[in-house]
Amino acid sequence: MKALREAAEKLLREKRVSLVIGYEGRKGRPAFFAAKPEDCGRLAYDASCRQNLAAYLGKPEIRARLPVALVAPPAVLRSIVVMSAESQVAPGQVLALAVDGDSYLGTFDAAGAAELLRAKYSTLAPEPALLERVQGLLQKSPAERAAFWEAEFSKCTRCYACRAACPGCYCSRCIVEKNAPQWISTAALGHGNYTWNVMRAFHQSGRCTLCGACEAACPQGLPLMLLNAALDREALEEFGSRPGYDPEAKPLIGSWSADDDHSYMR
Amino acid sequence: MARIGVFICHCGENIGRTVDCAAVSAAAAKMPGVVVGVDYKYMCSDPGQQMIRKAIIEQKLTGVVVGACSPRMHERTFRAAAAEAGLNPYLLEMANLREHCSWVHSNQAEATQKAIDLVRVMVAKVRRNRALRPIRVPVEPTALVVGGGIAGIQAALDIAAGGKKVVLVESGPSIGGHMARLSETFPTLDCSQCILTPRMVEAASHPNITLMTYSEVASVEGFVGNFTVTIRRKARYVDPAKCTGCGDCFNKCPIKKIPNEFDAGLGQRRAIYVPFPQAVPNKPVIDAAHCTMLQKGKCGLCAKVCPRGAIDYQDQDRLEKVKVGAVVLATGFQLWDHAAYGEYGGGRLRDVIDGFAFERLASASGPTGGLIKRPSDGKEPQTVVFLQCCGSRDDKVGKKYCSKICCMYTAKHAMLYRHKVYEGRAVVFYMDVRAAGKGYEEFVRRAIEADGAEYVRGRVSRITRRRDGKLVVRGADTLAGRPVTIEADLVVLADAVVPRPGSEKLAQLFGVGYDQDGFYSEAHPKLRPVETAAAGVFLAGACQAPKDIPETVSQASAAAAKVLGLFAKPELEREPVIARVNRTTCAHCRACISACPYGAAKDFDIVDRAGKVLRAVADVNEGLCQGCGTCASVCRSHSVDLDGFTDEQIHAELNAL
Amino acid sequence: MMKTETSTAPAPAAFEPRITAFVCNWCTYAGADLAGTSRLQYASNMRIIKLPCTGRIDPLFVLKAFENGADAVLVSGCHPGDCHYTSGNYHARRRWTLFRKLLALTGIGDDRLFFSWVSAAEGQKFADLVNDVTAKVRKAGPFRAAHPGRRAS
Amino acid sequence: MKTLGYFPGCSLEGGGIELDLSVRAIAKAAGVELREIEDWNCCGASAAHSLNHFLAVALPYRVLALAESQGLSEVLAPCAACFSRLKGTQVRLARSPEMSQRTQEVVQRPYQGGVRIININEFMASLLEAGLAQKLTRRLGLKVAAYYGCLLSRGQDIVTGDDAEDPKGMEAAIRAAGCEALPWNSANECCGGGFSMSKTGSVLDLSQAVLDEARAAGADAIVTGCPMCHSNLDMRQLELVKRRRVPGALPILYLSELLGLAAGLEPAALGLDRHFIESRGLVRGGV
Repeated sequence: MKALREAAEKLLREKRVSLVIGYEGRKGRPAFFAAKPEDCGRLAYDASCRQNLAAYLGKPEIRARLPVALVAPPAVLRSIVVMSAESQVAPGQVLALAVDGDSYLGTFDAAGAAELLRAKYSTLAPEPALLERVQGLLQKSPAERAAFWEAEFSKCTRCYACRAACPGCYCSRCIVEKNAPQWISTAALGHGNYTWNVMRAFHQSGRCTLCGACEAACPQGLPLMLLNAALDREALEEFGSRPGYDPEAKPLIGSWSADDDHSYMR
Repeated sequence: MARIGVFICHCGENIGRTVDCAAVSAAAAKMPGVVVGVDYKYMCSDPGQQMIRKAIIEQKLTGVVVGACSPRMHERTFRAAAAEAGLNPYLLEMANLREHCSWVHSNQAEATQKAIDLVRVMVAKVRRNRALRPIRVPVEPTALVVGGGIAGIQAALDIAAGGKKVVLVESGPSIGGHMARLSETFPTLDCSQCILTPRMVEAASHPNITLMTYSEVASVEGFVGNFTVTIRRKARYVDPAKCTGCGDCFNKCPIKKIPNEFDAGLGQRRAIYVPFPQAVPNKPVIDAAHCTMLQKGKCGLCAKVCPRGAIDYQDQDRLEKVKVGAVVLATGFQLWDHAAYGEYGGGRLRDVIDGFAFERLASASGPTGGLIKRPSDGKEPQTVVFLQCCGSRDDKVGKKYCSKICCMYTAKHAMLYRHKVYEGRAVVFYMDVRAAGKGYEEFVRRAIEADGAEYVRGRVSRITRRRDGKLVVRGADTLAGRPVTIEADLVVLADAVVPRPGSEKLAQLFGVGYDQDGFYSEAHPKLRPVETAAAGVFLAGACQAPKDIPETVSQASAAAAKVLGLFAKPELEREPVIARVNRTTCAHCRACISACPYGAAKDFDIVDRAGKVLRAVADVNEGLCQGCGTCASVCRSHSVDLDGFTDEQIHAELNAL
Repeated sequence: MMKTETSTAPAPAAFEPRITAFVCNWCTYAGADLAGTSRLQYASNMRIIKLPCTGRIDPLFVLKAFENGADAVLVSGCHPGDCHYTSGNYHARRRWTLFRKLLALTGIGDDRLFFSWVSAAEGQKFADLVNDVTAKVRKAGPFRAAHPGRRAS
Repeated sequence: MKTLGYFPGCSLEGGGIELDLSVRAIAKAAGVELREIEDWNCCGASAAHSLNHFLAVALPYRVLALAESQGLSEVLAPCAACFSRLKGTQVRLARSPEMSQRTQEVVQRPYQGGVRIININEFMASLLEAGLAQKLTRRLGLKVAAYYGCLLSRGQDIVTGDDAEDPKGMEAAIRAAGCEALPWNSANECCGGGFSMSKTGSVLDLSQAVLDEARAAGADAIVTGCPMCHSNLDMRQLELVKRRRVPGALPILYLSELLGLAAGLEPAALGLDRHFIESRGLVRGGV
């Protein structure tokens, strides 16, 4: 951690960034914004840091203060790469203080982050346990699956913490806030909750880095990672999609190949 | 406040028989926003249309739904009627009560219920329709023709004759293309140069045609009516303005032994050269790769002898932009390299030549002055074997397709040879003789009956060279069912017709599709054979598929007609079904830019007065947008919408179900 | 593997499914026209929403159809390679491959959501398709009112 | 040490023994173990398929089944005819489930298709890749006519990765031995094949044509991978020499012998002393 703090402090001292976003030593590891070199002493990182700090890059307050640096475990590195592929992060505007477990791996821009990921983390995948739960769910009958999600989604209070926590949700006006027409009912009721949660997941397809921040942020404990993981697998198996490894990547939805599967079509 | 009129057509009995039209109009009349609900025997008839026009005016309708046949049938009709009554035509929608309802259902209750639903959906939609104006794009009435062969020349001449300007771009030093290399042409055996060269001259001298030889398309911007094309003018090292074509330079040039591409390598040229005597423009270029002056700075003879000081060793490639409204691609073809056939000598046997080489041997202006002499020893071949389908109809080594012209030119070759070498023996190996065309079959019969060409149905399995220089040709006569061996002096392979190298790259520049063999794809194989998927880009000649001269010329004229049609109006009018971006909510994720099949969606910088970039967003180019709506559906925040099929309209339709 | 049994116990014979179809203007809509001009008879349960291209179809449209009480949804467009807009259907295909996975996971199976390529020349295919889909959905029964995706009536 | 299944077949125990010797020798030199299929039987070669089509499949099927059951996933059949029969049978079985069903019933052995059959050209190429190339220290410097005949050049899906009309499969190996692979006219012409006894006259004519072409191309030797080609060109050449139908004797080598020589092995160990046409002189300075 010493190395991380020194690196952060150096960046601020050399004015290479105006802000270092990291996690604070306190319980719960809340996000910590270090604007002055001397603040960096309070930075910490360990497994209990569940928040994806890349989500801040979508917020106007932070964009106003670019360039900034982030404390970034692998999943967050991927988020930064995804965001630069989607032109949300201008080259050099965001530096990643790459961390893994308790080791600090160095400071990278988006391109460098991608290289690091390809070299060291080329096979990041959802935890087997998670995939097993997905499989388990698919073993059930459609009716049982519907019932399962009905129970889960009915808990949703539509607080949109999942959205706020997700680096992929950087739209200035989310579809759920569009009211002419209003595709997604904002009432915290069955069909609105269903459509919202399904579309939130779908909008991440080919973009989700499985950081888990959405699920961690959900006050109602909805198993959102089931949806994310299922989509991640499908995207990988069908289209070889591995979001967050190539800052030049074309969006999975928004590109195509003539030999994409359509066995399910008639 | 919406005031919708609903007009239900009985279409005689066609709809009325199964759908209770009165019930439908009555139900429609009760739908929200509907002020008129009527049904009538023939809505498309004059009284029917009059009924609609009258209602629009008297009832001050803000929208109309016609429940009748398929919109593909009469949407234009009814929209025109609405327009006459002063209603924006795009405020009228049709409910398909015939093709999609009365004709496919027999149960009246069901059909009527469905008809009511279909009408309700359209009423819901039309209430959200917005008045649309056709997209108008100004047209630059100048055409670009790429390729100076007979296709390009013909297209250019026809467009020029129509009074429009043409820029004719040719990559070689002279126009004329392959046709200039031919000796005689089938099926009339008239001399190719005699019929071609006058047109070359006309193209060069026509006031409406700007000739750009030794030039290539470097890049393309814009869209139909408004292309900006950058042309690379390759360095000629000879100033055409000063050069008189006197020829002193290439008569003096000491570098003499360069195989002349025009003569299929049989003849030779200098380092400074015109490809052939009748070249247009008849002004030399320096082949930098072979010129010792340009390579090593030694020689400079041509500059010394040039009376006009036209030689310029410092010459550089120049880029030149032209603004054009339409493009004709006429890049032609080349012959497939038969080196891939090891059994035919793998390209190592000098006396195994391709069709163009034979054309040059037979051509009066060719390297042998029209005498048939074989390359290896210059002897007159006493036996010549012609081999059709070399690389065609052979997907194992060559191409799947039939190259179409080989049957005819092989028959011609056999004829020409027999005309020049009376005692000579001409043997033709063929799979089938495909002589479909005016006077073609007769021509082939003539080659066989009058000129004694021996046609052997079968393939050649091997061509080997004997020590005495004879080519031993072994094959099968599948009609006689026995192997044949022929000792030949010369073998002519009818190599497959393939696209020019770089044709794919050019297609990509213009957004034109091409097939697995590299031939350009027409917009529709039957009904739009000269258009391409890229609006304003047309095709002529063998760049689309193997073609003979008559076909090529007809297509070139057809392309010219399309271009002139496009130029007939100062502006293009297009269906206003195009996408629009909500710049305030666009997050610039660029998904739409990646998805757009037409490159219509692009980056756009929002700038302040000082020109400082505040924010980047996506934007749609009206000229390029074809209205598929793919951009709208990849936009997560629905910041892109599609006129005519807006979110609001679709949402309303769904709620009406 | 996913089980493919129906979402509910089979419904009474009286049940008439409501099926919403999203079709492209150039192929499937024209194919439906051809079915008409050929006077091919098929079930009357389907309501067509015409769009320029399958590329225009947002997954939200499908969810909205279900929400509004459709028992099944059909998406149909030009065969691969035939798209009037060259690649709209390719974009759609990729999107549906992912989206159907998500719906399957949340209990909307192959007996609720159908995809097909129907060209302007395939009137017969369209008629057969409608009959087949209708039969399947009849068997599947009403889209369970309790499915979270459907507005509680 | 890599292990490879080995199917000698009848030739390699008789007229083609030099092929057997040289293949085993070069394999040894390259550090590859050849494990002979236990209880192997005749491949059916040239006779079976002209007598009984089913037999022509059943015989090789048994060999394949044996190899599979003995855990041999890759089998080398140096004899071109054996290779053609074994691989050809695999192709037929793959094309027709009925056929494989029936054969299985008759032969009473299962075969899952898990055996890869390779011919001598493929084998030599693989050895060179695996490092034999570095061991070829003796540069032979010969002008060689690579002769494929029919069985090492033809058969759809049987001889793969080469051009049936213009085969090149041996050339890399020939060059690796420090020799020049000449372009010539008869690389895949017929040698007379199995008619050596029954129609000796035609075999003489055909073999002579091949020899003439090789000589015309300036060859010091013909290299082949087929025992039948070898016996026709080697044994029958004696007669042609006797009758003065050919100007002189032209050595006929197996590809494996050529590489063996290049690897510095003793000619006798490769069976060079067993040829009818003296070929030991090919090695610089003789032996």
